[in-house]
Amino acid sequence: MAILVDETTRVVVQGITGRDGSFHARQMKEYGTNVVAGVTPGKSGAAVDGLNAPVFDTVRQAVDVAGANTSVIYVPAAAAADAILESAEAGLRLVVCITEGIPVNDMLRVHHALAVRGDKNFVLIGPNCPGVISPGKSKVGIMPGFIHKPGRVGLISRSGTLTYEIVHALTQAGVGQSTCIGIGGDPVIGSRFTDLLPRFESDTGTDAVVLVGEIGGSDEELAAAWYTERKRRIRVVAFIAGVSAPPGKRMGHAGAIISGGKGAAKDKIETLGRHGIPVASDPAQIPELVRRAVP
Amino acid sequence: MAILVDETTRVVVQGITGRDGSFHARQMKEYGTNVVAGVTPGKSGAAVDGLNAPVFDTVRQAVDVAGANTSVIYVPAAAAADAILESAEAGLRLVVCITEGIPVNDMLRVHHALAVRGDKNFVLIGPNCPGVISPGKSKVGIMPGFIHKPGRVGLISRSGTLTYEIVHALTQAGVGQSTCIGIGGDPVIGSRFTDLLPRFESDTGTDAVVLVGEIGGSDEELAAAWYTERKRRIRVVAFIAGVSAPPGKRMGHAGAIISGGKGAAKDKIETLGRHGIPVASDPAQIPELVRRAVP
Amino acid sequence: MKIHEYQARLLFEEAGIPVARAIVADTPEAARRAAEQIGGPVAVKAQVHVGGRGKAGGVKLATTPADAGNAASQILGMRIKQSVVCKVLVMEKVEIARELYLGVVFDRDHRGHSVIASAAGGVDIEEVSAKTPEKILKQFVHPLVGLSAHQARQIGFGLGVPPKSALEIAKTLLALYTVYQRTDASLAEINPYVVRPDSTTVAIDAKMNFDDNALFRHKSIEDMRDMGEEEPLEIEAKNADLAYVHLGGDIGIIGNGAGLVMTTLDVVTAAGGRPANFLDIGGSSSPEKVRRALEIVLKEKSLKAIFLNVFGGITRCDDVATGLVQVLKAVQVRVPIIIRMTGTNVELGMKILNESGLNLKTYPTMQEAALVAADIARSA
Amino acid sequence: MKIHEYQARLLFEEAGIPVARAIVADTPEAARRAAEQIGGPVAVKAQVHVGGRGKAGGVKLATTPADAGNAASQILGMRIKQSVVCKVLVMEKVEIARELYLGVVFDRDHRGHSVIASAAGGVDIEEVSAKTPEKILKQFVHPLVGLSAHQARQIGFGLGVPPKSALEIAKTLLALYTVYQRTDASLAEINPYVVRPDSTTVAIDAKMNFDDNALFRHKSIEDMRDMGEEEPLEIEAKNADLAYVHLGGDIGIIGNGAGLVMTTLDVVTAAGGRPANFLDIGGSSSPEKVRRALEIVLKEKSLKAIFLNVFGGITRCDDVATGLVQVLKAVQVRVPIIIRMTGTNVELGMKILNESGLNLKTYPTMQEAALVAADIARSA
Repeated sequence: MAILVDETTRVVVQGITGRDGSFHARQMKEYGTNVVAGVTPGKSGAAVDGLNAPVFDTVRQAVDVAGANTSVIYVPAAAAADAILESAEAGLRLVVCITEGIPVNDMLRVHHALAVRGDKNFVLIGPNCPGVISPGKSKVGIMPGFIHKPGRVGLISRSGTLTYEIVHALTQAGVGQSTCIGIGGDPVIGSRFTDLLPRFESDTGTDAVVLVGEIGGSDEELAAAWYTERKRRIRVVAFIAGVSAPPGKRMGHAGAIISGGKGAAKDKIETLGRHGIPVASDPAQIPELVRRAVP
Repeated sequence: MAILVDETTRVVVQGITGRDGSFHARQMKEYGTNVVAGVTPGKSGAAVDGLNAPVFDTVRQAVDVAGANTSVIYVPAAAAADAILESAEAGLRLVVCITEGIPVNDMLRVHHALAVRGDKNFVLIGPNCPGVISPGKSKVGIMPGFIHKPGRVGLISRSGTLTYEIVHALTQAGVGQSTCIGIGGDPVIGSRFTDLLPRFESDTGTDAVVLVGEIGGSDEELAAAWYTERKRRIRVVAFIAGVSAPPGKRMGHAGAIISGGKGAAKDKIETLGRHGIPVASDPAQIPELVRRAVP
Repeated sequence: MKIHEYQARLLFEEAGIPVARAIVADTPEAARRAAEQIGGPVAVKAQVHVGGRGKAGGVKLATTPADAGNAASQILGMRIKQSVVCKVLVMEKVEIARELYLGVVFDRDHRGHSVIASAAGGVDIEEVSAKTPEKILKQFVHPLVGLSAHQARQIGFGLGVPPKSALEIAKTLLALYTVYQRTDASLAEINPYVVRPDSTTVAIDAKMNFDDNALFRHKSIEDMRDMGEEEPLEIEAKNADLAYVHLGGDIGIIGNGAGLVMTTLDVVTAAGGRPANFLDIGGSSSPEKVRRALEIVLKEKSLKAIFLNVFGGITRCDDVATGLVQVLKAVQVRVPIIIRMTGTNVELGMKILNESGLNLKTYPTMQEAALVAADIARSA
Repeated sequence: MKIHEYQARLLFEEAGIPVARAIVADTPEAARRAAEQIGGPVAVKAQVHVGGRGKAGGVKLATTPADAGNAASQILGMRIKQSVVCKVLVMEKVEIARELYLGVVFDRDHRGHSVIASAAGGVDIEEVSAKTPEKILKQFVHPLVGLSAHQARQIGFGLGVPPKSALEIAKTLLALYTVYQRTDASLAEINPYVVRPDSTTVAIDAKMNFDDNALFRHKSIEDMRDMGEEEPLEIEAKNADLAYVHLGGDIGIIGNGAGLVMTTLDVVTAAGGRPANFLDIGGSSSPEKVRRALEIVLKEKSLKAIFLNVFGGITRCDDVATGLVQVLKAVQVRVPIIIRMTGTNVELGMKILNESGLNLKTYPTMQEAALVAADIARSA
């Protein structure tokens, strides 16, 4: 079992004719993902090396003609917010936005435009994230597929490459994953820890979830509150990046900034601990914490 | 019985220090309405001739200090849309906006801002309307109170003075009213026929409702559809103004314009008739139609 | 409020929409020079607010500057429906591969706006909508969210034009919506919007209407008003803050509230009378407003009677009576005035009328008064 | 991105916010002339991005133009935290009845913006918020709806100032939100905003921060960037589209992805090493980017080792290896490079490193590599 993506996932790649879009479309296809179409406005009919998926001008065409049900976005930052809304309007249920550097106001518009649409079944992952993978089933994103291994541990991460680090550690320790989701580190993201934890809670194929947080915001605190709000079936363990980060400096991610005394790593670690969520002091510890949580 | 306003209605008058605001505040008070406060930003503490209601800078204060639960708005067109939102934010359940000449875009902002707030119990009547009266109980608006008479017929009207004409005719024929509502003739209004008909349907004090429509839009058609959607307890009769109006010309009300072949009086009359709603050819016929509908 | 093509064109150009080269001219000589400056064949187009100028001979093609001057001399001064042509727009001849319709309109039913396009441009959009609705592409615009680029592309790529044109059209639609929104317009329209043989695109017409209630915040738009295009009495009424529509009959109608005045027209018409006008003195009416209303109606040339129908709400009957008495004492009124008045302060109003020393007759109901008015007009 | 008070002041003034009269000066003589032009007593204020300039002696009052010149000569060239003062703002002395705080900030938790005000202005708002939260007034702004006039009045009338001042404050807040929104700002702040004894109001400070990701659409804001205020290596990195933060230790850190680099810092710190910097080469990294990253880190003066930590995702290990080999062949690198690389195209990357002829050592885990790096730095 898995959440968000599986064998039924049919992917349209927005920005498929770009360098990153075409590369990762091929990577996804190689992993076994059903890449059914690509979209680049004005380039319909174009051929993309190594792919036989048709290219369309609009996502609507990719849905109507190729039966896409999921989108992954590699378009430049200035056009990415619009690409998200395009996929939502075209009726897709899941949109994974890889693009980084989207202005905050653009994402606020997306967030509230989606709220106005009011489709509760629509899920946005990202932006500025590595995407979603259900190992052995489907990979929608940019993570290196070979580090994953099918299994019963879920993962939700605000970080990109750090996620791979932790997945790699899990796999090497023989701990497989149900679904791994990079939710992105931007200040305004589509899905937060608390939007996804209930899905894992309902997924009988998942026993435990690893949360990978970082400095900034209060999503980790909200996740901790969710965990103890009532009795949960799944176990949760965590890692928080940025313990040694100086306050006030922006560390790459727009979200990774500590300001006004809020969002420091040590506060997050303390809160998680208080709610019974073990926190690793080093990514390499995660497999051990998972083993202890789900013996 | 009545809908929207009754003896529990506690009115704050927005724009109370203006010529129309102060005049109609006194008229309402004379009718017996609980006028508990006024608001004019920057004029808190001002005295208004003939009223002992305190004047505040904000509606919030009128709610907190004077216990207002309903607002009536007489502020100039450029500030009226904001006044509506102020009352909604202050927690009022009913706002009656008398002001005419509000730009369409301002009302679109109000409409969608209210939708974003999502308070299903909030009711806006108007703008550009005479207001709401439950005869003998409470008058929130500018209609001449003395033409009304308590009774069991409701009235919803897009017109202003035409409403008085019809109420006058009802009263002279001995037909009293439960609640009379002028919803206004602008293209974007807070409550339409179909928003208010269900309230009358649930009000055991109302047996029949008079709809007073006019050219433009398709609210009358929607009301007709509502009427036959299922079996209704209340009877409905109607009058439509503008049979002799030439197309394309704006007749005072922003809404009273026929364009693109839509919204002509004869089409509305035809549709209402088809749904079993008798339509008077002259306002003076209305009392007779009501008598026939509710023998 | 409406503006001319040459004015809308400027707004479109400022917004970044590609428009055909054109120069406005108000004399044949200016038109000739304009054609010279543009070079090559041109179209000379009458600048009037009413539609159907093409069929009326208000658009002529000219191959030389001299031709353009001749065309302008034929068009200038021409009457198209109620408008007299005072200006022409001299426009480069554009090579046409496809003619499209692009527009943004207020969408009352959806409480927002709609962007509309059609592959059948150059003809009346309402006709297209009625006959071949499948040719109309539409995107609803939520007022708080605005038009999204993907919606504009959805239309661009839906028109069956080359990709380059589709992307240009999408850009034009975004600009069109921006100028529509920024100016509180109720309509912004380009018909036709042309795809050239090389797939570039260009607007060769421009139309905008505006929300009268919002003009107070758009001084530069308000300044574009062409008084020559409006009924003089309607202008005078607007200046007095009155809603006036000239209708052409012989019974002057004054009332308060659009619905009441409309119904008065209906009742007078049903009684066999012919209303000269629609005049709504509005909600909050001062004596001054009533006085101006009467003065304006008295200017209707074929006037035989005036029907004053007032039901007092926010309008106070004493104000109406005061204004009425003022004007009747100041001006010699040549036609009978039929009065029907009731509502707020009616006793005060009646008292003012009775004590005025003017022999003013009042009637209790609209129907009675309408019959009297129709009778007087018929027998006058 | 941050800008100076004198720059934010201009944006506020354009937006219609009343600001105190002031002239910017970069020499004592210019400051003297500015004071002369303003007339009367003035404040001479250091223009630096860092806070706390008052306590550091960066603000001086002057009663005569000569005094102002002297004050400027003391302030110009002064170092306040890491900033050197290059400009002062000479500002009229404003009579103060009340000092308020007004601000607009991005509100992450509510996914919108917040307008904040406090009756206790002139002091650090975070201190007020911590000690006397009841003194903070706040209105949430829905991004699609915008700030409403009534919300601004709610704050204005909540501050306990005269009605005239309250209405002026409301107007200022609306203008402040407009300029904040229009420029994609993340902060717009006036501290203090002053109520004069006659109840008129005026801004005597101005602060704005902007969303770096949105600067591409605000050229005029981008042009306000003061390179003198930024770490030179951070500027160089930004130009190469890299995220760089100078930290001051001796182990250069390069990695891909903010979380991974942050964790690398954490792991190196835990291993007893001191990171010289944070350098994220980002997602889609070309060989050129890796080359630039290495060049920048090599400019860190106290550098004793470089730790390159790459986990390939959208970043491809072959690209990283290619960049690395390029720079190592072109430049004499004076410190050891500790490499840890895995993920997308790792075999290809390793092959490039091995076939480069450069003796490059790689480690399988972050922890191992960090220990080696810390060790080298310690013993160097």
